[in-house]
Amino acid sequence: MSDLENFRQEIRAWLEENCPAEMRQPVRDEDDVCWGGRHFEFKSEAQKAWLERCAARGYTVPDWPKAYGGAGMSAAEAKVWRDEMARINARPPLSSFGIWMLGPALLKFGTEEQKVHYLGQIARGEIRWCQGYSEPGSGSDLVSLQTYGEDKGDHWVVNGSKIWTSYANKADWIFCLVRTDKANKYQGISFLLFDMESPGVSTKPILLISGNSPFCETFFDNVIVPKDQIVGELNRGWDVAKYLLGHEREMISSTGGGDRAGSLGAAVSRAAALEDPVLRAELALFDVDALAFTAMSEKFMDEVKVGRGHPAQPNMMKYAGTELNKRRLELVMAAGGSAALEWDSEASGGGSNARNWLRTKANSIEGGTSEVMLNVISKRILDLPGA
Amino acid sequence: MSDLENFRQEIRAWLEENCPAEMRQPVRDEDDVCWGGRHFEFKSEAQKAWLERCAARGYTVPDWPKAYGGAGMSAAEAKVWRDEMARINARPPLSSFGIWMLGPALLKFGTEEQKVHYLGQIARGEIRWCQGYSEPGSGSDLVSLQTYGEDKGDHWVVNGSKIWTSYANKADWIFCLVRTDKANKYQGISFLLFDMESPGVSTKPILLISGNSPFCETFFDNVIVPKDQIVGELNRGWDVAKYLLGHEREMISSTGGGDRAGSLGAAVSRAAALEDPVLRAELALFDVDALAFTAMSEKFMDEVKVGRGHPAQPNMMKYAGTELNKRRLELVMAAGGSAALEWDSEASGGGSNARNWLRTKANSIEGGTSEVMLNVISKRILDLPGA
Amino acid sequence: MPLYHTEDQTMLADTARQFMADEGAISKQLRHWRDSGCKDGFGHDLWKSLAELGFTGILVGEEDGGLGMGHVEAGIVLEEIGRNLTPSPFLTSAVAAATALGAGSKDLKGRYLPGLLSGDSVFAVAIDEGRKHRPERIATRAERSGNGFRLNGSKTFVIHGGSADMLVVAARTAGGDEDADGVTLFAVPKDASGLSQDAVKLVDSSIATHVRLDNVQLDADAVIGEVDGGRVILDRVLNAGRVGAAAESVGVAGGAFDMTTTYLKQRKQFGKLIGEFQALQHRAAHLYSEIEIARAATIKAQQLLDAGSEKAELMVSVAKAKAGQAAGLAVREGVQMHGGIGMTDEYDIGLYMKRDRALAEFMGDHYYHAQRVAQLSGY
Amino acid sequence: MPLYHTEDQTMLADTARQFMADEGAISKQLRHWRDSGCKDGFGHDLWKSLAELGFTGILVGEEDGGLGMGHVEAGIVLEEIGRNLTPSPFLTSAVAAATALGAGSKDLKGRYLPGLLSGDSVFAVAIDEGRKHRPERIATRAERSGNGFRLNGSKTFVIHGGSADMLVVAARTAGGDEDADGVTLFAVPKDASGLSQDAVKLVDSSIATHVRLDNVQLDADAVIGEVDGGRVILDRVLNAGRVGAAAESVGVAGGAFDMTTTYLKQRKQFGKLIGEFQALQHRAAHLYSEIEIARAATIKAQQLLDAGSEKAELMVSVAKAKAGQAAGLAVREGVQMHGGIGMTDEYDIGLYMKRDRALAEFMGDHYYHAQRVAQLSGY
Repeated sequence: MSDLENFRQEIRAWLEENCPAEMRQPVRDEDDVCWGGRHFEFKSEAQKAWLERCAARGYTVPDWPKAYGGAGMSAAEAKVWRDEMARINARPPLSSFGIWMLGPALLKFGTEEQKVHYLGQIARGEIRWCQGYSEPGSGSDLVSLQTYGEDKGDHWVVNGSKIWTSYANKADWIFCLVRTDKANKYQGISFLLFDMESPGVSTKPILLISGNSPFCETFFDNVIVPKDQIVGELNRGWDVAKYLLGHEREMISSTGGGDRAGSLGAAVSRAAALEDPVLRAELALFDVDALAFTAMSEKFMDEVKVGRGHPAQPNMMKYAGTELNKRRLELVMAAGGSAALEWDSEASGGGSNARNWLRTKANSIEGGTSEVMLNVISKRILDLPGA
Repeated sequence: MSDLENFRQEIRAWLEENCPAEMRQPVRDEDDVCWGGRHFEFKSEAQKAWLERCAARGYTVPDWPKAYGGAGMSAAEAKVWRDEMARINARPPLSSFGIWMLGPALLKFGTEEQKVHYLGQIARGEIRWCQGYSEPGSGSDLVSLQTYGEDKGDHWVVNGSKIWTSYANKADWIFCLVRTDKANKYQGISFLLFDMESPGVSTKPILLISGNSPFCETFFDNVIVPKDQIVGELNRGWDVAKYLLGHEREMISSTGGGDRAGSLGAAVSRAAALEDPVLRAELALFDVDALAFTAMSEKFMDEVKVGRGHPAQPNMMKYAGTELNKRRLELVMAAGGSAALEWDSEASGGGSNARNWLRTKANSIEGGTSEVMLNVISKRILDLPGA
Repeated sequence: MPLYHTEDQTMLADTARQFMADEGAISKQLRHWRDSGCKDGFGHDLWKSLAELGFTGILVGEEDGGLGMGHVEAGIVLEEIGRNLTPSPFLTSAVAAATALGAGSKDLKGRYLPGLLSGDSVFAVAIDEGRKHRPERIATRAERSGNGFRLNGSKTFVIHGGSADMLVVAARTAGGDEDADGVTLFAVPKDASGLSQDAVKLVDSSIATHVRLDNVQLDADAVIGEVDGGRVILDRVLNAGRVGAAAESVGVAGGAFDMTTTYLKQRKQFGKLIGEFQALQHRAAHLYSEIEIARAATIKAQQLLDAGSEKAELMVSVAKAKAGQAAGLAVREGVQMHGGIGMTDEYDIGLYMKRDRALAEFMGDHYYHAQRVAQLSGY
Repeated sequence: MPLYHTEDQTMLADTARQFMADEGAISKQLRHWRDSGCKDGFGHDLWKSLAELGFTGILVGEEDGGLGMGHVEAGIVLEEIGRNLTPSPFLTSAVAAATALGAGSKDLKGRYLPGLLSGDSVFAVAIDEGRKHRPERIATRAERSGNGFRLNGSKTFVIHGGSADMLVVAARTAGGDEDADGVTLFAVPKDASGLSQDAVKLVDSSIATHVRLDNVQLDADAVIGEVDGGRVILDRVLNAGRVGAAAESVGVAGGAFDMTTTYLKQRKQFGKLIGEFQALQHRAAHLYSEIEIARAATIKAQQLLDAGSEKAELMVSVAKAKAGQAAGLAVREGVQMHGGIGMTDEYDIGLYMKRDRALAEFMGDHYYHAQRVAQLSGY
C-alpha cells in the first residue's frame, strides 16, 4: 500500500471516529456555518466538539505548517483530506476570512512571530477576522483611501472609516488598509491588524436591497495600533492588498459557474412546466454559455495548478463568472414568475429566489467591478495603449 | 373642391399622360435608377423621356423654388405629388447626390448665382455629383483631413486624396472638403466645388467585401479651383459639412427599419419552414425591436415636421437603425441557411442575401460610425462630462 | 395622428409630473408605507387625491361621470407613477377593472364606478392561475346555481386583492380549460362567502393575494357583459393592463436612467467623474436609445388602442415586451453604475430594480409577449 | 485529464502554427485560389503537404497506417487552419470522412485510406438535404437492387463535393424520413453513374455542390458498417465534424481578434490610438473572454470525445454553439473596429467574416446546437 493510501486509511478512520453524525448533514443555511471567534455561539455541542477535535490536529487548515496550527499536509494529502470529508458529507469544521484571506497574506508577508501568533489563533477558531479595504467614496479606486494612521513613535493613531466590512459587527480583529504617508498615493498605504474592541472602533450594519446586512460601515476614532501589528513593510500595504485581491477574485470567479454545472433549463423545467418557447430558447442559450464557462473554470484551475495561464486571468474569470451568475438569477426569476416575486412568504422560503437574485447584483461590484476587470484585461492581457 | 384637391387632379392627369408605362414598374436593381449626368446612358427611351418631361416642369425636385429648377411646391403639395407618384408606382425620374445632399447645402449656404447655376443643373439631371469628405487615415475624424488648397489669388491649387467617394468614377463634379488654412484645425476647412474632368483628378474604384465597387479613391494633383467655386465662407466649410452630415444621418437612419415594417419572422417563415425553435425565438425578439423602432421612426418624423425633438436625435436614430439593420441581415442569413451562402448562383440571385448582409456592415460606419453616434448622444443629449 | 402629445395631453403630463414628484415621491409614499408595514402597500389619501384630480376617471366614459379619455392619457399618469415608484391601485383599478366595468351593465357601473371616481373604492383583477401569465388557459369554473353562479378555483398574483372592494374574476362557464370561448367575467365583492385570500408581500413591497374561490355564490347581476362572452372583454382588459404596465415601465426606466446619469456626473473615481469614462458613456447612450424606442412603441400602442385599430393587439405586445426590456436594462445598468451604494437599501436605485421586476411579470413578461408577436405575425 | 495540451500536443501545435502561418497564409492560399478562379477552391499541393506532415492521418488508426491520435490533435490543426483561413479538405476528408471510414470494412479502408494518407484523395460528406442542417431527417432512399443498392434523392451543402473522389452519403434503407433507425452510410465513388453535382461558390470562396442521386447503383461493398445501422456511425461523423468545426471557429475568432487588437494599437483617430478609447477596450476585453471560454469548451468536448464519454455529445453541441457565437462576435467587432477599410476586399478582416459565416452554418449553427443542448438536458 502506498504512503498516500495509508494516509487515506488513517484519515478515514479518524473521521469515522471523530466527526459527529450531526456534522455529516448538508449545511442548510448561514446558521449551520461555524465562524468561530470570541463571541461565537455554537449551535450545538456537536459543532463545538467537531471544531475542537479538528483544531487539535490542525485539520481546520490542513495544508498550513504544523508550527502555525495546521496539519502540514502536502497538496496530495490535502486532496485526500477533502475527498474523505466529501465522502461522508462532513461539514467544514471552521469557516473564516482568517483562513481564506488573512492566512495566505500572513503566510507570504508575515514575520515568524506573527505567523505563530495570528495563524495559530485562526486555526483554532479563536479570533474572527474582518477586512477593511473600501471606504465611503473610494469604491473601485482603492488607492484614494483616506483612513489615516498618524505615527506616534511606537504606535499609530488611526482615524477614518471603512465600508463594506463583512460581518464587522461580529468580528474580533480587522486587517485594514491605512494610509501612513499622505505624500505618496500608492506607496503610502500600510496593512495593519488591530482588535475591534480597541477604544474608538464602532460599527454600523448596512441594510442591503436583498434585505440582509452582511456588511458594515466601520468607524475609527483615535484607535491606537501598536507598531508590531503591521504586515509587510511600512507603506507597502498595497503589495499585500493586491496579493489578497487576486485571491479574492479567484474565489469569487469560482462561484460563477464552476460549482453549478448542471443545466439551468433542466432545473427550472423540473420546478415548473416550461411553457414559454422564447424563455426556453433563452435558457438553452444560457446553458450553452454556462456549460462552456464550466469548462473554462476547469481549464483555469488546471492551469493554475501547474503555473500556466496568464497571471491576470483571474480577472477574466471574475468578470465572466459574475456576469454569468447575474444572468442565471435573472432567468431563475423569469422562470419562477410571480411565485419568485414573493418576499417573505413561507412558500417562497422567505423570498429566497428574489433575495438571491438581488444578492447576485453585488457579484460584479465586490472584489473589483466588472468595469475594473475589463480595464485590467485590456491593460495586462491585451496590452492596449493607455489602458 | 379645395385648392389642394384641384392640385391633386392636375398632377394625376399630368402623370397619367406623361409617365410612361415602363416607368410604372418597380425598380428591380441599380440599372433601373436614373442618375443623370454628362455620360449617363439611358436604359431606355422611356427613362429618358420621363426625366425630360419631369425636368421641364421642375418635378425632379418638386419642392425647390422655380427659379432654381424646381416646381415651387409647398410641403402639402409635395406630399400630394409623392402620393400620386406612389399611387401609380411611378419611379423617381432622377436620383442623385445633387438632389439629396448638395442641393440642401446650396439652398442654405449658396449665393444666388450658385443656386441658379448649380441647382438648375442638378434639377435637369445634367451634372452628376459626388461627395469628397473622408480621406485615407481620417475615418471618423473628419477634422484631421489633409487635402490642401493653396491660395493662388483667383484660384486654389488642390492636392491630396479622398476615399469613400461614392461613384466618383461616374460623377461629373465633386463637392469637397479642402483645407485652406493649415493653422486652424476646425476653422481652416472650406467647402469647394469642382469639375471631375479638371486636369489632375483621377479615381480608382474600391472593391468591397460584398463584391461591389460603389466607392472610389480620388486623387488630386495640382487641381485648379476658381475662387467662386466655394460654398459658404472661406474656412467655414465645417459648418456646411456638419449641416449635410445631419441630413445624411437622417437619410440613413430612415433606412434602418422604417420602410421595412413587416415581421421578419413572418417573411423568413414564408420562404422556409422555421423548424428551429431557438432561431424562431430570436426572430420574435428581433420583431419586437423592429416594430418598436418603426414606431420610433414614425415619432421621429412627426417631431421633425413640427420642429420638436432634440436636434441631436438623428444620431440616435442612425445608431439604432443601422445596428438593427445589421441584426436583421444576420437573421436573414441564419434563416436562409446554406442557400444564403451562395455567392453567384442564379438560384441565389447572384448571392443577393450574402451581398446584402455584407453591405449592411457598412451601415454603422458610413455617415458617422456607431461609436461616433454614441459619443454625440453622450455629449449633446446626455450632457455627460468630457464627452 | 402624430406620435407626440397634443397640447391637452402635454398639460395633463405637466400636472401629473408635478403632482407625482411632490406627493408621490419615494420618500413620501413607497418608503413610508413599506417601512410602516402597511397591509395595503399604498396610501388611501394619495388614491383620493388622484381621484380629485380626475385621474381615476380617465378611462370612465363621460356618461358615467368620468373623463372619457383614452390610453394615451392613462399612460401619461402611469409614466409618472413609474418614474416615482408611486404605489397606488391606479393600474388595477382605474385601468384594468375600469375597462372591465366599461363593458358591464348600467346597474354594475352604478354599483362600482362612483367609488372609483371618488377614490373610495379599490378594485383588483384576478386572471392568472399559475406562476406565469397565461390567460389563454382559464380553469376556474363558474357553474349555474340558483339565480346565479357558483365559482370554484384559484387565482394567483392578484395585485391589491386584499385591499380591493371588488375583484374582477375570469372564470369558465363553458368549454375546456384552453378554449377561447366559454369565459365569463364576474364582479366579485370582497365579502362574498367562500372567497378567501392569502396576502403575500412582493419584492417591490406591493401586496398581492392568492385567491381561493370555494363555492362562491354570486347573483346573476355579478356577470360583466355576456355569459360565455367574457373573452372579448378579457382581451380588452389585458390590452389596457398591458399597455398601462408598459407606460409605467417606461417611467421606471426613465426614473432609473435620470438617477443614473445624475450620479455619473457627480461620482468621482480614479480622479475623474465616472461619466467621463467612455465605456460608461456608450452604455448610457445605448440605454437612452432603448428607452426612447420603448416610449415610442408605447405611445403607438396607446394610440392604436384608442383608435380601435386591429393592429393594436400586436403593438401592445411589442410595447409591453420592449418597455420591459428597456426598463430591465435601465435598472441593471443603474445598479451596476452606482457600484456598492447601489446595493444598499438606503439608495433608491435598488427600489427601481425591484419594481421593474414585479412590473415585468405583470400581465406577461417580454418572453411571453415576444411569443405573442410571433403568433400574431403568423409564425 | 487536465484541460491543457500535453507536451506532445504542444509540439504538434507549434508545428501546425508555423506551417500554416507560412504555407497556409491568406495571400498564398485563400486569395490565390479565389482570385485565380480555381474550381476546387483550395490547392492540392498544400493538401499533399498536410499529408506529408502526417496530419491527414491523425484520426486514422495506427493499424491502418495513420497516427491513431484523437480529436484534440485534429483540433490543433484545425485551429491553425481557422486562424489562417487556409482552404483545404481537412475537415471534410481527414475528420468527417475519415471517421466514417473508421467504421468501414477492411476492404473499404484499403480502398480509400491510402489516398487520404498520401494526400492524393479528397472526400466529402453528403448529409444535409435542405438549407438548414437537420440530420434527424434523412429522406434520400437506398433500395436493395441486385447485388447492392440503388440510391435516389438529393443532398445540399456538400463542401468539396466536386473535388471529392468519394462521397460519404447518408441514405435511408428502412423506416420513415424522421426515424432514427434505418439509416445506412455509403461510400459513393465520384464516377458512379446517376450521380450528378452542381457546383456553387459560397461566400467564403469555398466550393460546395448540390448533389443529385438518380438511380445511383452501388455494390454491396459500398456500405460503410452495417445496413440499417448507419445512425451510430453518422452520429460519430457529426460529433467529429462539429467539434472540428468548433476548433476551426476558435481559430477564425483568434485570427480576427489578433488582427483587430493589432489594428487598435496602430490606428489613430482624434489624435489618439483607437485602442486608447475605453469603449473599444471593454469590448475587446469582453471578446477576449468569450474566445477563451469557447476554446476551453472546445478542448473539453475534444477530450470527452476521445475518452468515449457519454457526456461528449452534449459538450460537442456546447462547443459548436459557443465557438460559433464567439467567432461571430469576433468578426463583427473586427469589421466594425476596422472602420471603412474593414469593408474593403483589400483587407483580410472581411475574409474572416465570410469564412465565419460558412463555418457557422456547417453541421449546425448555434441556434441548432442550443436547441440540442436543451433536448439533451431534458427540456
